Amino acid sequence: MIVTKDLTHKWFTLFAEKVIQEKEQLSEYDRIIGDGDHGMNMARGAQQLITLWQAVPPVHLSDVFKQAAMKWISGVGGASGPLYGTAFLEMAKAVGAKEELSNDELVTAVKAGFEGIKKRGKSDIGQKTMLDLWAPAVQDLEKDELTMATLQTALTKTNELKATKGRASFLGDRSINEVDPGAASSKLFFEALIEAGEFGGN
Amino acid sequence: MIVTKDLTHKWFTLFAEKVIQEKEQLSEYDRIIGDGDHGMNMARGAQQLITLWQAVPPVHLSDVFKQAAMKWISGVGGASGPLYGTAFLEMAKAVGAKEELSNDELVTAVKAGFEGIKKRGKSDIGQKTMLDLWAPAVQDLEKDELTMATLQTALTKTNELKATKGRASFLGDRSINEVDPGAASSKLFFEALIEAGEFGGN
Amino acid sequence: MMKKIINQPDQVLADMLKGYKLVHDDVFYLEETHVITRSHFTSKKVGIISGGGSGHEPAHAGFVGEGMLDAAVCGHVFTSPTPDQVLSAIQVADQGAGVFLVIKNYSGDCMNFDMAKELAELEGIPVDFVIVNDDVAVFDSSYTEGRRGVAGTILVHKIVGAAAENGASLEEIKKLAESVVAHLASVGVAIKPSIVPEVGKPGFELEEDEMEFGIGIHGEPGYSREKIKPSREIAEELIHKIEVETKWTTDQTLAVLINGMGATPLMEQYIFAHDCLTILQEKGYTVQFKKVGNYMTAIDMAGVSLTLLQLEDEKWLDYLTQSTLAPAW
Amino acid sequence: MMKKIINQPDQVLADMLKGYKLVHDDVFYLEETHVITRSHFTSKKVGIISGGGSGHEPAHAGFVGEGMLDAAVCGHVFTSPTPDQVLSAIQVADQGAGVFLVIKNYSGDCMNFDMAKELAELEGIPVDFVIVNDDVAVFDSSYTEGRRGVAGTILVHKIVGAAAENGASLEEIKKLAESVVAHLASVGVAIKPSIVPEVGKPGFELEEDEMEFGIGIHGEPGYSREKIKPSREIAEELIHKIEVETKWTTDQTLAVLINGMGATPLMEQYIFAHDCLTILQEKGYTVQFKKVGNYMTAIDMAGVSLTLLQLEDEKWLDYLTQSTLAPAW
Ligand SMILES: Nc1ncnc2c1ncn2[C@@H]1O[C@H](COP(=O)(O)OP(=O)(O)O)[C@@H](O)[C@H]1O
Ligand SMILES: Nc1ncnc2c1ncn2[C@@H]1O[C@H](COP(=O)(O)OP(=O)(O)O)[C@@H](O)[C@H]1O
Ligand SMILES: [Mg+2]
Ligand SMILES: [Mg+2]
Ligand SMILES: [Mg+2]
Ligand SMILES: [Mg+2]
Repeated sequence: MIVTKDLTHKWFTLFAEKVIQEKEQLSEYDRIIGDGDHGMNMARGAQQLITLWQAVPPVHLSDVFKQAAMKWISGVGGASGPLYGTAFLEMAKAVGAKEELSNDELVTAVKAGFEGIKKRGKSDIGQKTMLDLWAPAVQDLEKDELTMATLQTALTKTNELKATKGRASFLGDRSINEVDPGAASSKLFFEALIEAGEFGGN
Repeated sequence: MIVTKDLTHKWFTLFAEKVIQEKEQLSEYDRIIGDGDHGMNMARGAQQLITLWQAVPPVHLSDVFKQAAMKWISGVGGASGPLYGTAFLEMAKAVGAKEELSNDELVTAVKAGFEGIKKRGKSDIGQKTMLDLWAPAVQDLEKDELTMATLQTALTKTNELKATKGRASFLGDRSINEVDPGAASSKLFFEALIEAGEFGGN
Repeated sequence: MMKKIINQPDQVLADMLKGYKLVHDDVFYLEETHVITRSHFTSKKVGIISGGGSGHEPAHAGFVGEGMLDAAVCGHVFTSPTPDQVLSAIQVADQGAGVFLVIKNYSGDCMNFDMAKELAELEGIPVDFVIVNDDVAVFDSSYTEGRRGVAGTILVHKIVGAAAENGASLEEIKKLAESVVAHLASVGVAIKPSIVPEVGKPGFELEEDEMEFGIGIHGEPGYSREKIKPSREIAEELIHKIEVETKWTTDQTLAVLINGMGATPLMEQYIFAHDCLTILQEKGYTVQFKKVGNYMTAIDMAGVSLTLLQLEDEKWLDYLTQSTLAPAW
Repeated sequence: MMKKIINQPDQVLADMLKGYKLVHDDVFYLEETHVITRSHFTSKKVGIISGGGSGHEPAHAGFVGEGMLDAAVCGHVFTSPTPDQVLSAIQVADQGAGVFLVIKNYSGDCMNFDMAKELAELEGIPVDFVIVNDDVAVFDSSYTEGRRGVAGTILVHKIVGAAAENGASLEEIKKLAESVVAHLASVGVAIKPSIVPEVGKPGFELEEDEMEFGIGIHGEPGYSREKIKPSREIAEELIHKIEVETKWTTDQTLAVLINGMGATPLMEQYIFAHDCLTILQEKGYTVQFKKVGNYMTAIDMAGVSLTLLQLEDEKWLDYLTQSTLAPAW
């Protein structure tokens, strides 16, 4: 798979659309183990990104990541704003001036995003956060095995964890078997990549 | 019927006991067309009177009225405190130094109480207040026809009125067919008289 | 079921006032008569007293302090205090220049305060009073008790309190208070009823999607029950109601008090304030004084009230803005 | 169903702050970034900024004013503001002596304020901060986010606000704030959950006879759910919890803040205050400062929180009692 600006643009557009569509569901997950705003937060960033791109589409590949980063950092707030924002910013940095990415380069960029979340969130895998969706997604992407099914498996495994980071950590054991909203929105992010990849050429 | 101090003491004691027993019901009537405190208010005065008389029973006939007046005026508050208190005070004044009352003298005293309420409340019959119970009770007493049945009739007629005085007046037409709490407690007052009269000699 | 942070329901009054005294070092609490007074009085000043049933916190104890009240007489919940209670406040508040009573127009309050006035006069204390009847929700006619006294009472406290502090005589205060009351109008709305602790259930019921315009601060019925509306429409209706009832023209200069009923978060109060102030401005009124918060509540009722005062006299604005030590102002 | 006096649920933040600005003439409202600032700054003073998600009114905008905050950054309901929002507050509050951020310990707040700090430093503005984590309900370990910041934050605002007004340097304020936070403990209880306007249903459910100890100000779960208890027992439990978690001895001198959660009537707050202050006295503590009211709410949650601050340094009491123009203090 060659990752072009168009594919990336499509990826993030699909992601934004999915977030808006799943807004209520994401907030409902968050209502159960957090404070009920994850869908609203993510949809704010998503809507701003769509609005921006309707007016001025991204020109360069790195613009996609950079503009998404800016919208999440300055338009979202909460925990998810800086986390996604940092991930996208690190991805933009990893991409640099390139206008096309090989599969390996894509993996490198996504890994950079993953590391960005860890650093910003002072967190790691196993804490029932978005990281527990990103980590297996990166691995599957590396092995070219990323599918809707493997994403679902990753989410299911995350559900089984006990939260030790973010608001859900206050629930302790009661967080077990609940869906982490950030993991659920991250699943949408990688689903969008798969969908964009299929249509955009492989 | 010769009204002695003992009979009067019994009358007011029975009244106080009835009020305490019917406290919840009186408040419930008031909750529907007022502010829900009539039972509590009346019971406060009643309890204080019983407590006083357990320690020091009344000596003279007029003490009964005077002491009840003081308890209602200084212990009850709301609208019913000054109204009952004034009624009892006017009755004490009408009785003066007498130690026994003929039926006519009793009627004169109760009428004085009734006039006291009217003056204090700037109110009159037909406004769905305690006055609409007192007025027919005074008449029946005059004709020696005061019975549990005539009291019930008086209350039923009061229920049919529209309130134009007191808190219930704010309900307008919605007050029709509801029980006026002050009329209900006044019914207890005259019931107590009947009961005290039967037992205390006739 | 009733859910409250209390101990014995019949002890709420004493428990609350003992708490008030523990928190505020500069008041006295007369336990016998449930009166809260200043601990230091301004000498030769007319004493200003307010009171009534409890359940309207911070009214009235929270307004005791230099520049406002000298004493607050606290009845049981939603029950007027007795003449004895009021008298004990009068005795303490009298500093030789007489005492002025701010009474809300409820038959119980009027009768009990009036009896107290008679008793005080027998003791040689000059007493005068005003009856506040700002609630335009009530049709003012001989067929009702007349308009109720609600949140506008707080503005009366402030204005007469400041005037008294500045040395006004009992007669001057009486005139001032009556003029303020004549230019005062309030109306409220409830979205959830209140529960009197000793009663244990709501004073009235509202459906999940209903609100009631014109509700009283003891849950007295209002003039219209409707489906819940946006804040802006509620503001329009309340302003409209006041305009219809007062027949004021829009060239007025106003003081505006937006009052929370007890369980309404400040978020909603400020949203509602935004709508009220915007509409008043659009209509051409000049607003020179504004205040938002819980001042005259109805225990745990959810809702708001709007009070408008025509600033007839320039001094009124000075009195409203003059400093006070009352903690709840 | 949700019953609120609002307009569009997604517009509550802007509507509320526009209302705040209309009511309070002495603030600016930066509409773009939802920041409320003083309209007049004390020159060369360290700027004090607080903020976080909205829904905690009067926190934080109500504490903007001489003697407390210079600016409040208001996020969406229960959502931390973004770095841009915080940065705009920093830029306005900087009077040449640097800016100090009071941050409540939530991952979102910490990350967003930290990013803003980095951005401000790039612009040459010295920025320091304190993270308030007074909620002892949370087990403080590496397995959680650590203790949350709750009502004690208001005391931090007051103390550092007064110190800044008195000319303390950024470094001194940092030291002061950290020391205050180290001597601060709070814990809350809820009897009714709150409803975020955009969510439209309660963040958690409580049975008709249940209460939850240790609840967070966004409805985060507490440490124990029990049948509703009398105020006195609630007070005993909260004091006990603080004692267990802090291991303070009873020879302390304390400041006490009793905070209503938004829908709790003042009547209950004063009853609860009476119980808390009585128990503290019985145990031998000396209480030198007391405050009761709605300061750090959770929209329309019913409940209270208790905050105790050890008055380690005499100056802290002066700072607490020094006058301020912030309307909500
Ligand atoms: N420190 C962290 N590291 C990684 N992910 C985190 C961290 N804190 C929170 N998250 C993620 O953020 C999600 C919550 O986002 P959101 O609801 O938008 O923010 P908030 O918790 O501030 O309301 C969680 O479901 C979790 O996946
Ligand atoms: N002006 C009045 N004249 C005669 N009776 C009155 C008047 N006002 C009220 N009442 C009576 O008082 C009763 C209410 O008493 P209560 O509930 O104790 O006082 P409140 O109305 O102050 O709560 C009414 O049911 C009515 O019978
Ligand atoms: Mg959230
Ligand atoms: Mg009543
Ligand atoms: Mg009453
Ligand atoms: Mg949030």
